[in-house]
Amino acid sequence: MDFRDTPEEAAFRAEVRAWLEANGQKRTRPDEVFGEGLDDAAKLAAAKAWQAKKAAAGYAAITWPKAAGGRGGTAMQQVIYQQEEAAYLVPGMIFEVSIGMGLPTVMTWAAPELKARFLRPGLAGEEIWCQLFSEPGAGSDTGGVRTRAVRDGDDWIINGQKVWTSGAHFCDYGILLTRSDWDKPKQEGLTMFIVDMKAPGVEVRPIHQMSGDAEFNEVFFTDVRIPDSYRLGPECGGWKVMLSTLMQERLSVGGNLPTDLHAHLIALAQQCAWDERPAIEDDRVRARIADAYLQQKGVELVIARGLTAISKGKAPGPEMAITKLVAAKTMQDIAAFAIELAGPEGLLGFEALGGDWRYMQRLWLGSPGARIAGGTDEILKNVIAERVLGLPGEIRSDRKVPFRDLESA
Amino acid sequence: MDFRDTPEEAAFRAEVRAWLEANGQKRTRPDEVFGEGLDDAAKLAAAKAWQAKKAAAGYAAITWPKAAGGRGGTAMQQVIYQQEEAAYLVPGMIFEVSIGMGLPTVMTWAAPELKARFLRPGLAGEEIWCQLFSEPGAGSDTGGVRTRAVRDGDDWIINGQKVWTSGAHFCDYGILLTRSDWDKPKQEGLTMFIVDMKAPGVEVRPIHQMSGDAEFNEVFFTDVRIPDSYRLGPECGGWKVMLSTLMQERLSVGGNLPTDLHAHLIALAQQCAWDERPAIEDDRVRARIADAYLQQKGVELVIARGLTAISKGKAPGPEMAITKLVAAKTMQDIAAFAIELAGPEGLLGFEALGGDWRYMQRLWLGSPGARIAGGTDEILKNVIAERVLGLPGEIRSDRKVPFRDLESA
Amino acid sequence: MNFDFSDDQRLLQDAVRTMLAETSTSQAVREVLEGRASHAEAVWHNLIEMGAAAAAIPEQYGGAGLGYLALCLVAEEAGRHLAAVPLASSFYLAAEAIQRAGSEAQKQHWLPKIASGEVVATAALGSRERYRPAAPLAFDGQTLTGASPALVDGGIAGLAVLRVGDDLVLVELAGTGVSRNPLPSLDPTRPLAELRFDRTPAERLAGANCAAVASRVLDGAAVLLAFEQVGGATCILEATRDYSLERKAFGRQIGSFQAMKHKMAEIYTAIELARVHAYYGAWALSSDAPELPRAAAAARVAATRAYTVAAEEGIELHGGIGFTWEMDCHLHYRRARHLGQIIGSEHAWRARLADELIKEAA
Amino acid sequence: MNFDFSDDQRLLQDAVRTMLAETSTSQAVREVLEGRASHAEAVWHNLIEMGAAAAAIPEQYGGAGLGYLALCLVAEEAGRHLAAVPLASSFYLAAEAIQRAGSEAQKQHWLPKIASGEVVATAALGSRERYRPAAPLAFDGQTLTGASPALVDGGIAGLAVLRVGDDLVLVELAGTGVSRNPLPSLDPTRPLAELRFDRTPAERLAGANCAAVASRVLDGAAVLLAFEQVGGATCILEATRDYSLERKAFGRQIGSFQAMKHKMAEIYTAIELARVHAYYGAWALSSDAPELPRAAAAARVAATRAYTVAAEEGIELHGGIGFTWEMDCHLHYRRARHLGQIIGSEHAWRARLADELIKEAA
Repeated sequence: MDFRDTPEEAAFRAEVRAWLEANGQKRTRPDEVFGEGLDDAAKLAAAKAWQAKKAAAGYAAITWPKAAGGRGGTAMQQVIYQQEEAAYLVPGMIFEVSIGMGLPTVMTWAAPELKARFLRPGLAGEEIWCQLFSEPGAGSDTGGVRTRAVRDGDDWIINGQKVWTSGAHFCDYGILLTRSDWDKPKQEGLTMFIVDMKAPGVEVRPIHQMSGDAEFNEVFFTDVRIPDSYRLGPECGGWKVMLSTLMQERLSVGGNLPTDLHAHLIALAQQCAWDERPAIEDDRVRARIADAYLQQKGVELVIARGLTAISKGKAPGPEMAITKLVAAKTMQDIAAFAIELAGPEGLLGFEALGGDWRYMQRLWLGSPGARIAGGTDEILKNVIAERVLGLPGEIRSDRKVPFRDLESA
Repeated sequence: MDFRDTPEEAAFRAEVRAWLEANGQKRTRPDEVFGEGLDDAAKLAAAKAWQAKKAAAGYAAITWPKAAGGRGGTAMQQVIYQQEEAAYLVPGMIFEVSIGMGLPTVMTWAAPELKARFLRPGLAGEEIWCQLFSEPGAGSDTGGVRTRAVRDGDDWIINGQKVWTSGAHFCDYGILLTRSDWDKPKQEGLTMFIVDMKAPGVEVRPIHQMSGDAEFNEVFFTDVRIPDSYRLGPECGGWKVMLSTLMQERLSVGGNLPTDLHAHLIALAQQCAWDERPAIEDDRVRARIADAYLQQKGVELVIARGLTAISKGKAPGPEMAITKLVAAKTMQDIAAFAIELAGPEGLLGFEALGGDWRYMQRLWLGSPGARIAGGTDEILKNVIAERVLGLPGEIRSDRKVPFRDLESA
Repeated sequence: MNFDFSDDQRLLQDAVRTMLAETSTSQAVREVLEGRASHAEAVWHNLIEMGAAAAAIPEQYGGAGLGYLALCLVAEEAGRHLAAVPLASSFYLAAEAIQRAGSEAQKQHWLPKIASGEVVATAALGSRERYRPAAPLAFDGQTLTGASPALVDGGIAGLAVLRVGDDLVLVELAGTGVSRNPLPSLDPTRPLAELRFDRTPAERLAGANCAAVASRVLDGAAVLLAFEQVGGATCILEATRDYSLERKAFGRQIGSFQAMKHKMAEIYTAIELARVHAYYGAWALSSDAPELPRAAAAARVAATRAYTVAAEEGIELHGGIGFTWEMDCHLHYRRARHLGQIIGSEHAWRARLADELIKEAA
Repeated sequence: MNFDFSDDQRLLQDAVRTMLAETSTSQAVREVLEGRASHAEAVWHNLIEMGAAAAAIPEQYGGAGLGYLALCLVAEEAGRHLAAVPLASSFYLAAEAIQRAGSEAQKQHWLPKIASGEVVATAALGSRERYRPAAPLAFDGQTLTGASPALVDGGIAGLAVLRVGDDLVLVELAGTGVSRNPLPSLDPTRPLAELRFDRTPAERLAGANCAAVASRVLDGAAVLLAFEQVGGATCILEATRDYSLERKAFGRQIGSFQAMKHKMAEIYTAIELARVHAYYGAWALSSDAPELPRAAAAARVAATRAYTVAAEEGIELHGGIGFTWEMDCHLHYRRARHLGQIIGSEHAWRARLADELIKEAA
């Protein structure tokens, strides 16, 4: 048992660290984000510039084969890069879907000329990808998509609506899951495509979240034409293509809980008074500080176990689902408690309080989304129950029936 | 809104109180129980004597019609009697099934001559009744009983096994749910009988609980003969008969949480030291005392709402299920916390600690059973979800199939 | 035993509910949320006109004289419909403080104005928890100087009752030297403002023992807010149940999944415990029972928990749509926090409950 | 990054598991539960013979010299199989105290005897919580007089390490003036006894700063006990899962009901969090890292929670049969409580964790 790097890992880490120091910009506040103060266009330009630099240095896709523009490195190197990059102001989210879902799907399923066309500009950040799976009537149950693809000569005509598409408003291409055959059962009539997000008939509308942000979009397709050459995988093979896409995502080690929640809670408890004593002296507050540490450090250590698997060349298992399950609810509970620390004054927006509060209030407003996006608590518990503990799946009545005969269709 | 009795209620309460003072024995310790120090036979004799006295005074079945040996009183009078009796050392449990389930079922379904035969001695405590529904393979799912009843002339021959029968070892008669037709679906092939517990072929074996007590039994039936005249309701009408029996039980206002948990917790916290300070000064301990009060008082107040319904001549609804759900888990949590108060010394059996500990340790050992008997937490949540909130029932695959074709049969 | 409200009280509740269903719509609440209004004016107008807001103010002071039980049910409906109005500031807090500590002249002067809606009032009566050092508010017996804590409805109030040391001070906000500083709020449907005073004329509330009065008023407010919380929690539970019956996934209503059913059963259980504690608090408040401090603290803790759980899990059970700006789930998420902290957090009140229980046991 | 045990360590664990599956049967545990044996003799014999019990005692003192990581995995198996043996008393506590505070002569004399099983030892090193006034135990430098606190395995121990004021005192229990008073235990598989001394010869452990040594030993014990707790919790979760796949109701495996599935998922989650904290504690213990106090406290709290939840809900998910004497569920229910309190409750350790975190943040 050893938390330290192997000599090879340490060498790579040193290399990464040096490159980041020379090229990146370190975070100065815990809640500082990339591109603060820039307008959307300037932020996007800065992000693309960073991604180009990263790709040129060979860090954009560390585990990909060199032929595909990657580094041919190990998963552990990928993890090390991410760990080091975490201290820097980088536009992580913007390219996450490109690198983690869109391009790998192209790499696996597209014809050679399309790979040649898309991989390099995607890696370099010149083109950005989104993922178009969820629909208003098909969230957790992705098999229920109803966006219609109808063959028309060498093209397909697409009509329908997608939802929860991150970054659709600035993306260039997307991977799109459609229903091409309504007479097959649910998961068997689906086909996947590459879609040009600037094509005629594609309309993107932002979804405003309760936090006021708009990271997600609805995307409407009206008679959008896609050439058959942009099909990914066989006709009606979309379910399998989608699973391969999601599998890519699963290889990344989950859980994005801040690791210093308890430290923030300590800092805030030192600023508040309960019954004329510093709140930090209250036994209840101390117990909550301990609990915050227990949860967040626990998630960190579960991830360390996943990294150990990666380091040994294995894939982390479905038990990694507990990281998000625990992290999201912990964020909600601790943020709420932090706000409670200040009593009635905790209801003030952070602008009226010290800067430390901004962090907790953002977590508080963001945590309901964090508990849902990427799998609700309920879906994650199903994953643990069925895939880790081997308990039976739910009784399904919708598996064998032609999709058009389903009540919900 | 008024917690006080109406003048009529107050008058009845005064009458009950006077009678109890003249005839009963008040509890002197919170955990004192009826018949301490007596052997089983002497305790049973004392219990029967008390019941006879109570019946003679007209308190054994207050709501029953006078013709059936009752008082023809109101449900609220029944409640008032119970409230007043609660301070006395009475053998409540021993006759609970007789009065609450066995005899009402006889009253509803038996022929007049059987009513004449059974009601008076049952009320007077001369004969005691038990209930034989659950089986090893049919607990929450009572419809799955497999005890076999086969017609033989004017008799029925019974073979099978029951379980969780309270008091079977001292009971004289029981109401017995059997399967008389295996070709009908689950709930449609059942028939209910009166069974003589002293009949040849009835064997009772105690079940030892984790607390060391043995309140329940297994009961084995081997070629036990029951005359057809002892049948309750029609052949294959057993499910309906059983529902009518359980409905009786539901009319009693549930929840048997002690109402002074928090006071015990306060007393114990005053005896313990945490970090060299009295535990009662610790903010965490104080928070748990408040929580204990919140739960137990909440249950008490939910019951008060049920009583309000009764007082207005209505029946309390399925929402009363929350009383047991909350009460049982609260007992477990508070008892565990009380034991923790004393740190390592809390692991001593109560005999080595002060008498106050006996109460909490008994609750701690009894609470797992309390969470299960009479409906597990899970069953109660189903009741709330389906019968209060109107959510759909579980998907059932076992409803329409002949019982003999079910996999579990 | 009659642990329920009377038919008359229920009739008033129905009338208020019908009115609020029509006027305190999502759109009306969002006018305030998005800063286009300081409060929901039509709702406020109607609550005043119906005599609902002033239910607990005696008739001789211009109120409806219906008592606290009636006001509790008004509060439940206000909570259910997310009413964006100064009901708590004016009626649970300021009017109560004046009624309990004001001289006859103070009552005669101010209560009718509050009851008729002519003046919106607000109050800061102290709390066990605080963040910033206590505001340096000074009262010299005649004038007030300094800054108040953040006050709900401070932006529209014409009158404030402020705790200054051991005094409760009444200050008219149209007076000289008053300035208002609007402050951002986690629940923008209930806007906050700080008031600054520079030798502003003010007067002491006449009654003795202001600490005890403040504590008594806060107990009453805890009960009334518990009804708002129970109302809000019930609203989001019902919305969640309805959505779960409508929405399908995996070929079923999502409300048929046992995980959803049991979570809703747990929310229901939390709400019902809160409801009965609120009822008990209502009884203690209306009958001026010695149990009030204990009953009020219990109602506040139970109701704060219930609304918090209902709001958090209500969003969760809605899935993706639950955290959009368009759905009302987040209005409850914010309101639950607002109501749960505005007179001190559940922790402060749980401590108060423990204090009472331990005192009683001694 | 290698946050896992080595293959060699896993081999030892497998061997111990195989041995315990054969010898630490339900029947063997029940011999102790029902008072027919003071401990499971065959289990104890084998743990000693395999060098498993003495894994962390250096070879020069008669141990196996395999280190703490090995002992952690032995502990996990002991917990899983409810081993009714003086492993914690002798090896996590007494031997550790002697190893860390004993003189060379004391170590040479006692550690081989403990390692070989010739002597069972026990210890009382102090706790943050107590019920009765501290036992009036007096040590005059040569002899001990008075009563010990309740000691696990006090009935069979030949040696005890007792905290007396600022000293750690070593006392041979075959000495003059020793009497034993067996005490009832909530977990009768781990019997308790009080020791009474009347001018019994005793000696001080030689090391300086006994308070620090006691604290260090308790940290180590917290980690080792966390492995026992994780082992026990895993055992009951697996038993519950297996039962839920076997048992049918309403025409289905009960393990197919989502309420059961999600409860098991929650138990699993609690156990896995406890497991990784225990691993981290093992790393800190084995590498003598400065993080030990924090890691040990975290492991103890997480593992106590996990075993408590697993034991409580394990019974619940079994339904009626779960609370019978015949099923082993209640053995875990009792053992969970025993392990969770024997070196102080989760509350004491949570406070310790907070102390450490706040100290670090300063």
